[in-house]
Amino acid sequence: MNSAEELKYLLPNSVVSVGVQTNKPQAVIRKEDFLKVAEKVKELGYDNLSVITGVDRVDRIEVIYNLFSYKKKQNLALKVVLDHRSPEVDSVTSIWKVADWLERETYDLVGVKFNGHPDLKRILLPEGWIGHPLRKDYDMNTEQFVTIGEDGEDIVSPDGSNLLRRK
Amino acid sequence: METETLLLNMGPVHPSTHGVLRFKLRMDGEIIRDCQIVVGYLHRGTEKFGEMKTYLQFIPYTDRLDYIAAMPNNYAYVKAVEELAGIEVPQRAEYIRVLVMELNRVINHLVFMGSLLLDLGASTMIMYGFRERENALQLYESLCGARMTFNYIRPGGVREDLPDGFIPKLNEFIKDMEKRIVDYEELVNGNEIFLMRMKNIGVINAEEAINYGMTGPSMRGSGVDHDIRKLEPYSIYQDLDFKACMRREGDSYARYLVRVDEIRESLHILKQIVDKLPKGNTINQRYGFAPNTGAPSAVTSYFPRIFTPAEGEVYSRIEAPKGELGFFVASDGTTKPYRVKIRSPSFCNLVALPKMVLGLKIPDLIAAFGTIDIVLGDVDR
Amino acid sequence: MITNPNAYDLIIAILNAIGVYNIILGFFQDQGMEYVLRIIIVLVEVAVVVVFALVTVMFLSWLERKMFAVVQSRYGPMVTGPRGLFQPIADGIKLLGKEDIIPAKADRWIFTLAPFIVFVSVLLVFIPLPFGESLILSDLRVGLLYIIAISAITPVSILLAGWASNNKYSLMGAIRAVAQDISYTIPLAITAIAVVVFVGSLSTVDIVNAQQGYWFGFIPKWFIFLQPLGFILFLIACIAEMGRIPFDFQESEQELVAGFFTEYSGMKFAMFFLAEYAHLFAVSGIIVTIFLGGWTGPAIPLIPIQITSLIYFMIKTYAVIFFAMWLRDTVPRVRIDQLLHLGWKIMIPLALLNLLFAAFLVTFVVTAGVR
Amino acid sequence: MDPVTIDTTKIRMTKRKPETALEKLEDTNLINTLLAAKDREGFILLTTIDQAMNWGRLSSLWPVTSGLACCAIEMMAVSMAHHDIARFGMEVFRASPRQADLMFVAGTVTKRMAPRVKQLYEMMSEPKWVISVGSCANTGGPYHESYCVLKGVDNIIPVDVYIPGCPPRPEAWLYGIIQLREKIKNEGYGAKWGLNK
Amino acid sequence: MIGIIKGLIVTMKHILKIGNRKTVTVQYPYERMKVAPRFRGRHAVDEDACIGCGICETTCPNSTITIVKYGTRWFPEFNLGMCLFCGLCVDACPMNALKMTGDYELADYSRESLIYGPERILFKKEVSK
Repeated sequence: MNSAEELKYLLPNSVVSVGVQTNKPQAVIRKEDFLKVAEKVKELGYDNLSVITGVDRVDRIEVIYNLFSYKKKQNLALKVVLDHRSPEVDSVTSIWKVADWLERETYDLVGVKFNGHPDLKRILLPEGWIGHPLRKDYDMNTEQFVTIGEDGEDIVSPDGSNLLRRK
Repeated sequence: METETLLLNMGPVHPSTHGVLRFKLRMDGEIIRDCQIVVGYLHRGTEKFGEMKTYLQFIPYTDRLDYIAAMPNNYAYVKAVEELAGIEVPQRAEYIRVLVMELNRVINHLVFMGSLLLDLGASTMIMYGFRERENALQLYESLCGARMTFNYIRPGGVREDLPDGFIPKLNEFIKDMEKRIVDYEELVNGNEIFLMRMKNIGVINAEEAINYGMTGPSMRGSGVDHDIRKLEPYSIYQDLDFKACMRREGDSYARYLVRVDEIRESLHILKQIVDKLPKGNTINQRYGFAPNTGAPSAVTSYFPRIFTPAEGEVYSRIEAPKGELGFFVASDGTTKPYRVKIRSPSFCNLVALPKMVLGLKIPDLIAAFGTIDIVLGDVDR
Repeated sequence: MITNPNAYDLIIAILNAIGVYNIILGFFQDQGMEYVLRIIIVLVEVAVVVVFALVTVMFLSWLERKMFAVVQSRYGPMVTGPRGLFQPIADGIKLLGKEDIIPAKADRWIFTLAPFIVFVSVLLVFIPLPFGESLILSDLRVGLLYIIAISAITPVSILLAGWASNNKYSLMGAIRAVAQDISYTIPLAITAIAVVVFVGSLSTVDIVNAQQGYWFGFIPKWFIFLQPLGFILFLIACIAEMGRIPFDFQESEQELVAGFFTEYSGMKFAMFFLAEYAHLFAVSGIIVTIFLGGWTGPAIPLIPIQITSLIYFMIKTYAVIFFAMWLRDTVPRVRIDQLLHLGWKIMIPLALLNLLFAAFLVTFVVTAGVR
Repeated sequence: MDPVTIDTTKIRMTKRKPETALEKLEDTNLINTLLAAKDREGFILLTTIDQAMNWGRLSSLWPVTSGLACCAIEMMAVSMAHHDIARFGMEVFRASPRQADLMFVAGTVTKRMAPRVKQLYEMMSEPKWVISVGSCANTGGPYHESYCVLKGVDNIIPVDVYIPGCPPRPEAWLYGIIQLREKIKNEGYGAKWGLNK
Repeated sequence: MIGIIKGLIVTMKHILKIGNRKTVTVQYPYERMKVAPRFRGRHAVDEDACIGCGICETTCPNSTITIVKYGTRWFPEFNLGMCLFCGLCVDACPMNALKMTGDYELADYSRESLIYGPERILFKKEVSK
């Protein structure tokens, strides 16, 4: 029995299906129960959250959590399928501290909202950037420029006249 | 006594931020009361390029993530693609891959030692580190034609075989390095001022280190004996004799020592590879992408123009010099990946920094930050 | 009381030797303006010292860069002039032509004044510094006290510079510099007093004269042998006073960008730059004077003692400078609180102990007939 | 590594237009810089002073410590033992832009970094020069299709010399510096301030 | 104190150049390092072999290459200000016409001069008889 099947056995209602992510077991979780499952998974010894990936599948958004247990030396991938229009899922910051930045990054680039995150704001792009670049419908042709405001924070505007040099 | 706190903004252009990182510090005199890290000044949208370029065209972009040690980036991506498409790799190619990656680990740790000591104010070590690095870079240049951005590892093997005279030069380098490490240790390790600056600074215990997502040498400095090369041996690591270097103290000095040990360990691995290096192909002929050698008789076989792995997702990770480097690649059966996500070690290691430095002073922040060993290209991608 | 001969006397002696002094003196006496001659001679002395300081600073900056390069397996300046010897001149020319920026919110007057105060205060240290037998601008009877007092001006001007810049890094650099200087002036003074206990005079010339001769015929009577602990303390305190690695907090580049002169550009920055190297030379000279026998050394026949003494002084001073540069190339920087800890909790008690030891030596041994 | 030494005695004081890197370097030494005074318009004494000033400037270019990305590592390599930028008197990396004369834009200038690079440039005191290093700074390079990368640093600040490469070899870097020296040599005093064009 | 003295000894060994601690600087441009034969510098196109097929153009990750008309034939033009120097175009060339030389002295005063048209990159292969 691999780790995903074990999870299915323990939480039969929350785990929608069990599959594989190439060579790692993967469990698809109901998004309402995600926080509960995450706590259970932590109890099972999955102490390392490797990465959170958000994938825009056009009709839905998938968030994939790759976990690893240093105690059991086992891999586990959790997948949550979210609505494309308003993707929201519970934050796991309270369980794995590293999720803080990983969730912010997913929010920044894919636009997944994490409920319960202490400080959910953009991390790689400046605050006020329009659109989430890793969505498939992101318009690559719109130019956005950044200037520095009075307080040293970034201001995003489509007008770059006070930044660009007149040639 | 009531004192006013001072808001200090370090960066993004500051000598000791290793690039463009910004600390927002709230200071009580010299003591840090609050530390916020602002990243993203080097965000170049590499993950978007993963979707826009073909599998082959994306390889040069991976070079520019962790630009101090680019070879593991190459390899991690290629490994993900290989797992996705089920490509077999000839044995010689695997040996060469491990060889170049371990050499890169040596380079990375040399740069780490140098820049750490530079942050502490001693500028001689960085010169020595870069002096040896230059010798290694010459090896790389003769191997793949570039010094830092290699673009060398391909799905199914490596771009070119080792050039003539590579192995003797490598042996010379290893021999030279072993002598030089003694110099470094005498110059740095015992130095009382260095010890004063490093011991009991930026302490983080094992449990916290794991919870904060630290990996690689930074984590092994806290007494966690985990190395992906040992846990999930990839390539030929199960055939090699090496140990995961580990220290228990969890402070800056332990993290520093782990890296010094790793240089030794990498040299040990390099020596084994030189002994064991098998003969044969360096690329899987079916997927082969042998370069033009200029000779008219050279057999050129091409990477299939329409290289389409089956639909699927893969997360594959390796032990890069800075920690766990993973590539999540999702394919939808076309010539370009559907989604590429990079799990970069620097990004995750940086999360733990504010935890380490609260209540310490600015010089300690710089010392602790130096021992985490990040590269901004890797953080911001 | 007999005053020791100084450079003024030397110039008059030289003029006498050539045989022109009486003619010149007569000329000025005819006009009834004897004091003008005195002023002219003093101005000549000052000019010589200032030119000497500038040339030394240029040479030292070149030497430091070369030295740095040699330690690090490279060449250092090579292209500008033979072996890069014209490099400091090029730097000077360039800094002369740089734009002089005064930040909008800076305190304009203090910002401009601070570099001049630093530079002048460093030059003032040269006054009681004995370069050789009678090669001294003025043999102040309180020479050592004067040196310590004058060096205490530097932190004030650094504080002015840091405060006036209206920059957080400058201010922190300035505060650090002041804290550092205060905590190191005290052990510096106490160790110097230990030497004064032996000599019985604050005059630098007397201190050098007390170190002439040999014990047992071959050990020179330098105070470093009577006061090894004192020498080490004094050396550490001096390096801290100069603000060089491992104690360069005022400008610690990796922490505070450029410390108190972050906002300075052009010639004002050059003043700080000059002051730094002039200070290095002056302080090394003081160490040599107090502990390493000053200009004393075996006499060489046929060469006047003024010249040999100057050579001995230079050799010793450059040895100390070499050590300071060598140390700079090797060690990292300590932390500011560790520095203060070292200053207050270790060096001051040791300095007091050293003073006690000196007093003991003077009372029971030296008076018993060793000297 | 066995360096190939070139005989330098023959090339000194050549009259023809310098072409190789060595000739260009020789062309900017003290004597040749001062000799260029007679080729310039104006009173010979003033042009000589001008040229002396130019010599000072081209011999003592202090770069500002600002690395952005990959090229910054090569910038470190240039200043290290094997290539040793100090031979040109340029190892004095100033952390404070006020005291620097030269800015290497070494790496990708992202949209978020662009106003800071511009600010850094404006903080530097005149006369100042900019060398754009690597494909990213020249045109956006690998990332010129990206949503958050500026397409060439010359969109925001004037650039004097462009060095192609990704990242350029240290020698290419030094060649760029020699090109800049050549440019400064032929500048009139105050040309940067627009006094005499 | 002992640690510092050990460090001082190491630096003194470098000052005195004891052991294999000699000066390593290569004084470009007075002396040059040997460039590896595989070094990826400026491109060069074999005039006789190139057929102007445009495969290099499609292989290039970031549109450095455009095919332009030069004389009567079509050749690639390289915008080196944009080039990654990754070498994928060389690998892809079906005629072996493209190669990368060891020329790295490319710095120039304007962005336009970094566009290397056929007039600067064409070379004729010497026919060995």
